[in-house]
Amino acid sequence: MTDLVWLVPFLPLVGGLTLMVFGARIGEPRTGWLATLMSASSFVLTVLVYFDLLGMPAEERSHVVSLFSWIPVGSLQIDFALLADPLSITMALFVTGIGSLIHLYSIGYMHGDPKFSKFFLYLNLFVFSMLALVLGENLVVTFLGWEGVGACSYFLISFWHTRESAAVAGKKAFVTNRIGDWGVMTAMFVAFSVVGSVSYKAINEAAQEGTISRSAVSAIAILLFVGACGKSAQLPLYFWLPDAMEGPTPVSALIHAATMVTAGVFLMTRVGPVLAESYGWVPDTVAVVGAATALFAATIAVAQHDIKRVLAYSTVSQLGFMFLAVGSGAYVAAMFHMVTHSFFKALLFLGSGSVIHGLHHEQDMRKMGALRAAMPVTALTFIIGWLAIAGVPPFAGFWSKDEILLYVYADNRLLYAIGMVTALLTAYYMTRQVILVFFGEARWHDASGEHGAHGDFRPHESPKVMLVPLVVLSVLSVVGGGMQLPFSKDLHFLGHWLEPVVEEAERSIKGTWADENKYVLLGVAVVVALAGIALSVAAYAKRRLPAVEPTVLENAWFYDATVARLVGGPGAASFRGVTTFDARVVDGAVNGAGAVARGLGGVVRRSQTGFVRAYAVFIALGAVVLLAWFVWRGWLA
Amino acid sequence: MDLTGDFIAPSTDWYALAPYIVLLAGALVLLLVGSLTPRWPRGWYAMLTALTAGTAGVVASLQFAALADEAPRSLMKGVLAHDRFGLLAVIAICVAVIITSMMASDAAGLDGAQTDSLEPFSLLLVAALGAAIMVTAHDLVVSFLGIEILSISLYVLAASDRRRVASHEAGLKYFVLGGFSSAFLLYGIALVYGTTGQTNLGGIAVVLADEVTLPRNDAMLLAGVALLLVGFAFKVSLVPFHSWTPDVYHGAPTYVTGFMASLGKVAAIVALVRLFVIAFPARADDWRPAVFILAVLTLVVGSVLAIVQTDVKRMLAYSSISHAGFMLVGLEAAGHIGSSSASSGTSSTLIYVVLYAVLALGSFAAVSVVSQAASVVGPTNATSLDAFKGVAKTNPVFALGFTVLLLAQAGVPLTSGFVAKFGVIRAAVSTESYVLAVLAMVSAVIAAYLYLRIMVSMWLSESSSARIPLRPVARLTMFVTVAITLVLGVLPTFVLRLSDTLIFFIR
Amino acid sequence: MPEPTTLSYLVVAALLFVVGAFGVMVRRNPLVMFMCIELMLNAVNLSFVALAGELTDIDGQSLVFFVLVVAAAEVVVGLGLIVAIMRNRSSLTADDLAELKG
Amino acid sequence: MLAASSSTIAFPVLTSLVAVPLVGAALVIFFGRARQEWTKLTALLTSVTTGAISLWVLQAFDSSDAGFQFVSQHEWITAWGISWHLGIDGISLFLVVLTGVLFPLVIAGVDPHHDERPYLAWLLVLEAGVMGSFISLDLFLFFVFFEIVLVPMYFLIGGWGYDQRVYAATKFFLFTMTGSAFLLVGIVATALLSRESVGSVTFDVVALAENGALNVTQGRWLFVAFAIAFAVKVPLFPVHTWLPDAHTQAPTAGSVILAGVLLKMGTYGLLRFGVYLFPEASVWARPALYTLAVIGIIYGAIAATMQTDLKRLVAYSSVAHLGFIVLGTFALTDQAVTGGVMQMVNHGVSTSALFLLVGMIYERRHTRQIAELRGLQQVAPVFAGFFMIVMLSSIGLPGLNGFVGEFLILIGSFDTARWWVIVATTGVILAALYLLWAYQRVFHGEVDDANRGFADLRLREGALLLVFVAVIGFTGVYPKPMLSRIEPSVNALIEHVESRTDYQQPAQGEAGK
Amino acid sequence: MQLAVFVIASAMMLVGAVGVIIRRNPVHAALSLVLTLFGVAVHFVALEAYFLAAVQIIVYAGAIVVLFLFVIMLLGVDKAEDLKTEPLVAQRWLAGVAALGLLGLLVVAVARGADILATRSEGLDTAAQNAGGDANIQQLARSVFGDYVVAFELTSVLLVVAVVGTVMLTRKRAAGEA
Repeated sequence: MTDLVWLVPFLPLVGGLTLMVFGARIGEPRTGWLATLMSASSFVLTVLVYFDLLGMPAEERSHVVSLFSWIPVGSLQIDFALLADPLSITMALFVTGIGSLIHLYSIGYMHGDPKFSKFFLYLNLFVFSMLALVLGENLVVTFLGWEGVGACSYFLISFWHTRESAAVAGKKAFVTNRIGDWGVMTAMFVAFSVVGSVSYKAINEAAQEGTISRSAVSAIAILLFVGACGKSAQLPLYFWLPDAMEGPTPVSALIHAATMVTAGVFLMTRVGPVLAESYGWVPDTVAVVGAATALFAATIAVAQHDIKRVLAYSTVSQLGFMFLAVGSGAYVAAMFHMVTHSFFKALLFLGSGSVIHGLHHEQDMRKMGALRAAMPVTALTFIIGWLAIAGVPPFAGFWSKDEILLYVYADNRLLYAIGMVTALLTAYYMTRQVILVFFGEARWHDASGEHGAHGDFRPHESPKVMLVPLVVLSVLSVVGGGMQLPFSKDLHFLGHWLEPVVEEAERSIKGTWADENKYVLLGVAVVVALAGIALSVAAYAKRRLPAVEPTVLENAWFYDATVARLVGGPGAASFRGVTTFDARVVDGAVNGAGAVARGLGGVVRRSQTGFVRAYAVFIALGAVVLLAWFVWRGWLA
Repeated sequence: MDLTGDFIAPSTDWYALAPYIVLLAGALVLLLVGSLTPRWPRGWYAMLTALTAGTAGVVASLQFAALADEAPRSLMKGVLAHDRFGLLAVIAICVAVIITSMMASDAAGLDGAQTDSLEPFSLLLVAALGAAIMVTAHDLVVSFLGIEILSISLYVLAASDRRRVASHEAGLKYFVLGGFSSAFLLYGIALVYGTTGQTNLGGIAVVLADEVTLPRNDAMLLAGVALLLVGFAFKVSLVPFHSWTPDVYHGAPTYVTGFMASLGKVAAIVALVRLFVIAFPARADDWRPAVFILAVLTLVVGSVLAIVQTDVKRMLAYSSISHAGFMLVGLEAAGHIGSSSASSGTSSTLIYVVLYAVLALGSFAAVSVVSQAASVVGPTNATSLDAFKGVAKTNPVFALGFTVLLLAQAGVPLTSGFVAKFGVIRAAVSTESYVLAVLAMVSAVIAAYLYLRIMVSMWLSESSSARIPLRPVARLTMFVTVAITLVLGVLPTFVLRLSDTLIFFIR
Repeated sequence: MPEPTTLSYLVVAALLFVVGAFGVMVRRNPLVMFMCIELMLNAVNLSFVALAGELTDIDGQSLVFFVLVVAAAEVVVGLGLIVAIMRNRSSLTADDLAELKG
Repeated sequence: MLAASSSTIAFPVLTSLVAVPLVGAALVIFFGRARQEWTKLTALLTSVTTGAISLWVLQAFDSSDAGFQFVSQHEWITAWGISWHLGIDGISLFLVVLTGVLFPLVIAGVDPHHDERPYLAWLLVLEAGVMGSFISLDLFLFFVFFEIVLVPMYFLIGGWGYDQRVYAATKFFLFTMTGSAFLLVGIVATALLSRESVGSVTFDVVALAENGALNVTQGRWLFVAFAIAFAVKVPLFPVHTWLPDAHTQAPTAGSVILAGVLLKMGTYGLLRFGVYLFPEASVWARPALYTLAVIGIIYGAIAATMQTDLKRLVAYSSVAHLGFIVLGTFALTDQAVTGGVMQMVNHGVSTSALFLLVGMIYERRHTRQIAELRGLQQVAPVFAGFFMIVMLSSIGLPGLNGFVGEFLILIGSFDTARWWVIVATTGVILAALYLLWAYQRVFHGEVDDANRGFADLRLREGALLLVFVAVIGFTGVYPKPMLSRIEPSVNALIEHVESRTDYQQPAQGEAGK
Repeated sequence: MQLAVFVIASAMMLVGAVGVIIRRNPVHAALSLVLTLFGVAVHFVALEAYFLAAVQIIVYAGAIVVLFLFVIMLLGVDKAEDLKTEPLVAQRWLAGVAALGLLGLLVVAVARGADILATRSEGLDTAAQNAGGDANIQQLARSVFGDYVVAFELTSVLLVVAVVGTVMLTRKRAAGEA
C-alpha cells in the first residue's frame, strides 16, 4: 500500500493538469467537483497509507518510494523519491483532509466567479506541491514543492489580479518567499558539499554521527531556518502574509493558515536532528524568533479591523508558537499545535469567509455585528473555533498550546512568560473579533447604502456546501486535542506515532519542574485564557474598559511601512543608480571609444589642409624624424 | 678599371625580358597606329591594351611556372631580378592593366576622362612597364627609373580629366610632391652609393654583410636608408608621407584611382620589400623599428581618418592607406632576419598587396559605375556617400558584389581579404611581434566601421536614384574581382603554395 | 692651401638640397617650385659626382647622367601640366588649388 | 573528449549540417526570384532538413562515448595546417540540436515585414554559421564561422530591425569584431607556439589540447586573448552593452536566434577552447571570471529590474543568466559544468520563447514599453498563461528546465567558489523580482482601452510556443537523458584539466570528515 | 687654387639657389637657377667630370631653363609673387624647422661618413692618371652601356612618356569631347 504513496500527490496533479487543459470546457461547477474528488481521493489514499504504516512496527515506519532518477550528475544523485513516514503522513493527512474540505467549501464560495475553473486548477496544483513538499525524501523534492506552493500562493493571492492590491500582494508574497528560498538553496549546497547528499536521511544521520563538522551542521540548520522564516512568515519576513489576505478566503484558509505556512515548521521538524546537533545558539535563535513573532503579531492583531487581517496576524502569532516549540525541542508539541491550529484556524477563516460571503464581501468588522442571528451555523462554528484558539479547555487549541508552553517553561522561563502574554492577547483579540462580528448591535444596516447594488441588503447564511466543512472542522477543533493528552503517557498518541522520526531530536523534560507540576501550568494557562476573554468582554461587550486600539498597532508597528519605504527609497534609488551607471559609464565608455575615434579623425583631418606646400612640410618633417632615428642609430654603431 | 680592354656588351636573355618588351612595344604600337590611322571606334584601344597586358601577363606566368624548378637569376648584369617574387607582382600588374583598361573604356566620356583617345591607354602600358621594372629592379638606379616612369604616367593620368579642376589639382599636387619625394629618394641613393660604392642591391648586401675588411660607416649609410625609406614611403603612402593620397585619389578619374591603388601599391610595396630585405638585411635591426612606427602610424591614422570621410573615393583612399599599414606589418616581420619565419613576412606582404590590388580594382570599379550614374544627375560630388543610397534596392546583385569586396577589405573570413590579413598576422605572430598584430587587428576594426557605413547607405537607406545602368564591361570587372575574392577566400591553398616559393628571390 | 675635401662638396650639396627643399615649401608659384626641385636634384648630382670621385668609381657619374634625363622629363611634364591648367584659369599659385582636402 | 573517436559514417552528417542551410540560402536567393511563393517553403524545408539531421544525430549519439563523434576531417588549407575538422561531443550535442530546432521554428513562426527573400537567405546563412561554430574542431575553422556569423546578423538587425537598428547593428558588429581581433591573434599564436610540442603547425583543437605544451605565461596570455573575444560574445559584465541594443533593435527572429544560440557561442567557446586548450590558465583565471560572472548576475538582474522596455528587460536578464553559465563553466566540477552546458540550452529555450512572446506583444500593440501595457491577462488569458510558464522557467522554478541547470551550476560551484555562489544565489531572488514585477505591470491590473483589443494567442503562435513549453516541462521533470549525454564529455574535460594542472575536483561529503 | 675654385663655385651655386627662392619674379628666379647650374658645372669640372659638366650646361642651362622661361612667357605668369605674406599659418616656421633639421642631420651624416670614406679611397683618382678628358667619357660610356644599359633604355622610355603625357595634357580639346 505504501508503495502507492506516489499516487497521493499524483492525483491532484492529474486534476490540475486536466483542469489546465480542459478546465474551460468542463466548466462550473463540475470542475470544482472534479478537483474536490481528486483531493478527497488522495486523502483516502493517505488514510490507507496511514493505517498501513500503523500496521508496521514503529522502527519500520519509514518507507521510501523512488519514482525515477531526477538529477543525476556524478556524485550528485537526486531521485524523485517520496518518503512515507509518520511525520510526512501526518502532514499529508491534514493537508489532503483540510484541502478536500476547502475544495468543497470553495465550490460554494467561488460560485459565479468567471475564473471558477482556474481557481480549482490552482488549488489542485497547490495540494500537489504541498504534498510533494511534505512527502519529499530529499531537500530538492521538498524544494520542488516548496517553490510550487509559493507559486500557487502567488497565483491565488493575485487571483483577482484586476485589483492592483491583489497583484502587488501576490508579487510581494512570492519575492519575500524567495528571500527565504535563498536560505534553503544555500542549505542544500552546504549539505551536498559536506554530506555529499541532500536526502534527509543522509543529512540527519551525518549530523547525529557527527561525521560532519558542527559548524556545518549549524550552517545547514540556520540556513534552513531562514527559509522557514520566509515560508512561515516569521520575523523579519512575516509581512507578506497579512497582505496575502487579498486572495479569496478559502485560499487564506488553506494556504495561509492550515498548510503552506506550516511548511517551515515541518521542515525544521524534518531536520530536527540537525537542529539538535548544531550549536546551542541555533535552536535558541529559532525559539526567540518564534516567541518574538508570536508576541509581535498578537499585539498587532489587537487593533485590526479587517476580519481576515486579525486572523492573519493570529496565524503569524500561532506559527511563532510552533517555532518557539521547535526551538525548545518540543517537536511533537509543535506538530500537535500545527495540526490543531490547522483545524481551528481553517475553521475560523472559512467562518469569516462565510461571513464575508454573507455580507457581500464586506470585511471591515466595524460594519458587522449581531450576525449570529443572520447566520447561526457560521456563528456557532466560529465560536467553537474561537474557544479553541483562545485556549479554553477542552478545545483542541488548549492542549496543544499548553504542551508547547510546558516545554518552553522547561527550557526558558522568559520565553514562557512571553508565551503567556501572547496567549492572553490571543484570547483577548479573538474574543474582540467574535464580539464585534456576532454580538453587539448590527452596524451593517447603515452600510447598506454602500451596497446600493444589492437593493434590500440582508446578511444570509451560506449554502450547505460551505457549511459542511465548517461543521466538520468545528468538530475536529473540539476533539482534536484528543490526539495528545497530557494526563498519561498512554494518551500521547501523536507522540508515540511521531516517535520514530523525532525521538533523536525531541527534548526530554522528564523530571524537570515543569513536568512535575504540569497541572499547575495547565491551570495558569486556563486562567490566562479566561482573563484575556474577560478583558475583551469588558472592553467590547460591556464597555467597562476603553477599547485599546492604538494606530501604531493598527499599522503593525509601521514595520511594513518602513520596509516599503526602504525598498521604495534607498533600494529603488540604488537600482536606478546601477542602471544609470550602465547607460552612462559602461555604455558611455563604448560609445565614447567610437566618439574618440571619430573625434581624433576630425582633428587629424584638419591637418589635411589641401595645400600642397603644407604636405611638403609633412614630408620634410617626416624625413627629419626618420633621419634623426637612423643617424642616431648610425652614430651609435 | 682598364681602358684598353674591349667593351663587352651585356648578354641579353630576350625571353626573360619579354614581358617588359611586350608592354613597351604595345605602348609604342598604340601610339604609332593611333597617330597614323584615323580615330578607332571606342573600346578598340582598350582592347589592344588589354591584349598587350594579357600577353605580357601570360608570358610572365609562363616564366613564373618555369621558375618552379629553375633557380631565380638576374638579368642584364644583375640590374633586373628574374624571380617568382617579382614575377607574381608583374602578373598582378598585368591584371590590373587589363581591368583598368576595361574600366577606362567603360568610363569613356562619362567620367570626363579623355579615354576615347589613345594616350591614356599607352600611358597605362608604359606605367605598367615602369611598375614591372620597379618590382623586378635589382638595382637602385633602375628601380628609381621605374618609379619615375610609373609616376610620370600617373601624374598625367591623374590630371587627364579636363572637365574637372579637381583632376588638375590632383595632377599638380601629385607631381610636385612626387618630384619632391623623388629628390629625397635620389639623395638616399647617393648616400648609399657613397658608403657602399654600389647601386646593385645584391652588391650592397654583400658589402654590408662583410664587416671585417670595410669599417662600418653607418651614419651616412643609414641616412641614405632613411631617405630611401622616405621616397618609398611616399609611393606606398605611409603616414606621414600619405597626405597626397586622399587628394589625388579623390581628384583623379576613378579608373585612374583604381589603377594607382592597385598597380601603384603593388609596385611600390614590392620594390620597398625587395630593397630592404635584399639590400639591407644586415641593418634590419636599424630599420625594423622605423618600419614598426610607420606601420602603427599608418594603421591608426589611416583607419581613423577613413571613418570621418563623406566621399567614398576618399574613404577608399584612406582605407588603402591603412591597408598599406598592414603590408608594413608583414615587412616588419620580414625584418626579423634572424628568425626562421622572417621569410613568411616577405611572402605574406606580397600576397597581401596582390590580393588587395584585386579588391581595390573591384571597389573602384564599383565606385566609378555609381559615380557615372550620379554624375549624370550632377557632376558635383558624384562619389559622395549619398550617391550610394539605396543602391541595393535598385541593383541588388551589383550591391552584393560591392558588399563582398567591402567585407573582404574589412577582413571577414571566406574572403581573400581575410586570407591576406591572416597571412600578415601569422607572420607577425610567428616573429613574436604580438603588439603589432593586435594593433593591426584593432585598427582593422576601426576601419571596418567605414565599410559598414558604405554598406549601410547601400542597403539600409532609402533608394534615392533610379536603377544604375551596368555595361557588360563593368559587370565583367565586378564579376571577375568578386570571383577572385571569394574563390581565394575559400580555397587560398593555391596562393599560399605560391607564397612559400615566393621568398626565393636572388640575393 | 688645403684642398677641398669630398666632405666639403657633400656639405655644400646638402646645403643646396636644403635650400631647394625650403623653396618648395615656401614658394607658391608652381614654376618656381619646380625650379626648387631642380635645385634639389642638382644637389644630389653634386653629391654623386663627389662620391664617385671619392670612390674612384665612374658609376656615380653615369647616375648623374640619368638624373639629368629624369629631371628633364619631369620638367617637361610639369610644364605641360601647368599649361593644361592655365587653360582654365588666368593666374596660378599652388595655394589656389586646394579644393581637395580633409 | 580525448582523441577523437572514430565513429565515422559514410554520410558526412556534420558537413551536411553546414551545407544544407547554405544550399537553402542559395536556392532562396536564386529560385526565390522566379517563384516568390516558394521562397518560404524552400527556406522552411531546408531548415527542417537541417533540424531533422540534428535530431538524427541526437538519436544516433552514443552517450557512453565521451569523445567526439561523427567526426569528419578533410584537408583544407594544408599550407597553414588547417583542416575541415568537425565533430560532436556531449558538450556541443544539444547546442547543435537547439540550433537545428530553433531555426525552423523561427522561420515558420515569425514573418518579416518586408523583403522576405533576403531575410530568409540571411537566416539560413546564419544557421550555417552557428552550426559550424558549434561543431568545428579546428581553431581556424571555428574562427571563420564565429566571424562569418556577424555578417548575416548584421544585415538581419540592420535590415529588419526597429528604429535604432543601424546603430545597434553597427555596435554589434564592431564590438564583436574587436573581440575577434584578439581571438585571431590568440589562435595564430596558439598554433605557432605549440609548433614544437605538436610537431607541426596545426589548428586542430584536439591535437593542440592533447599534445600542445605551452608554458604558463604563454598559456595565460593566450587564454586572456581568447577570453576577451568570448567575453564579448557571452557577454560578460563590462562588455555587455551591445546586447541590449542588439536585442531591442533586432527583429523578433533576430532576438530569438541571438539569445537562443548566438550568445552560447561565447560560453561554448570558453568551455571548448578556453578550458580545453588552456587548463592551467583557466584554473588560474577562475577568480576573475567568477567575479565577472557574479557581477553580471546581480548587475544584469538589477538593470533588468529598472528597464522600461520589455525587450531590454529580457536582454539584461540574459546577461544575468549567462553569468550563471560562466560561473558554472569555470567551477570545473561535474555538476557545475554539466549544469552550465545544460543551462546554455535551457536559456536558449526559455529566453527564445520570451522573445517570441514579446515579439507577439509588439506585433499586437506596436510598443514594447511596459508602461503602455496593462491588464493583458484579462483579455488574453492563454497568452498570459504561456508567458507565465516561460517566465517561471526563466525564474528557475523547480519542475521546469531553468531550475535544473541553475541548481546544478550553483550546487556544483559551491565547493570551488563558495562565496561567489552565495552571492550568486541572491540573483535567484532578483530574477523573481524583475520578472514578476514586469508581469504584474503588463498582465495584471484593470485592462485599459488601449489594450482592450489585445488578441489572444493565435493557433500558429500557440503551436509554436507549445513546442517550447513542452521542452521546458520535459527537461524540467526528466533531465536525465540530457544529463547522461552531457556528463561523460564534461567528465573527460575535467579529467583533462586535472591531468594537466594540480587542480583536483573536490569530492563532496569529504569536507566534514 | 682648387680651394678658390671651390669657394667661388659654391658661392655661385648657393647665391643662385637663394636667388631662386627669394626672387619674387619667376623670370629672375629662373635666371638665378642658371647661376646655380653653372656653379654646379664648375664643381663638376673641378671633380674632373668633364662630360657631365658639359651636359649640365647644355641640358640644364640650355634646355631646361629655356623651357622654363618659355613657359613663363607663354603663359604670362611672370607677375611677381608676394613673398612678404605667408597665407598658411606657421608654414614658414615649420618649413624652417624642417630645413634646418634636414641640414643638420645630413651634415652630421656625411661628416661622420666622409672621414671613413677617406680611409677607404685608395690614393689618387685613377681617372686623373689617364690623361685626357675623353678617359672620363670612355669610362662613362662603358658604365652607361655596360652595367646601366637597362637604365639607359629606360631613360628613353621616360622621355617618351614625358612627350606623350605632355601632348595629351596640352592637346586642345576636340569638338567631340565635352
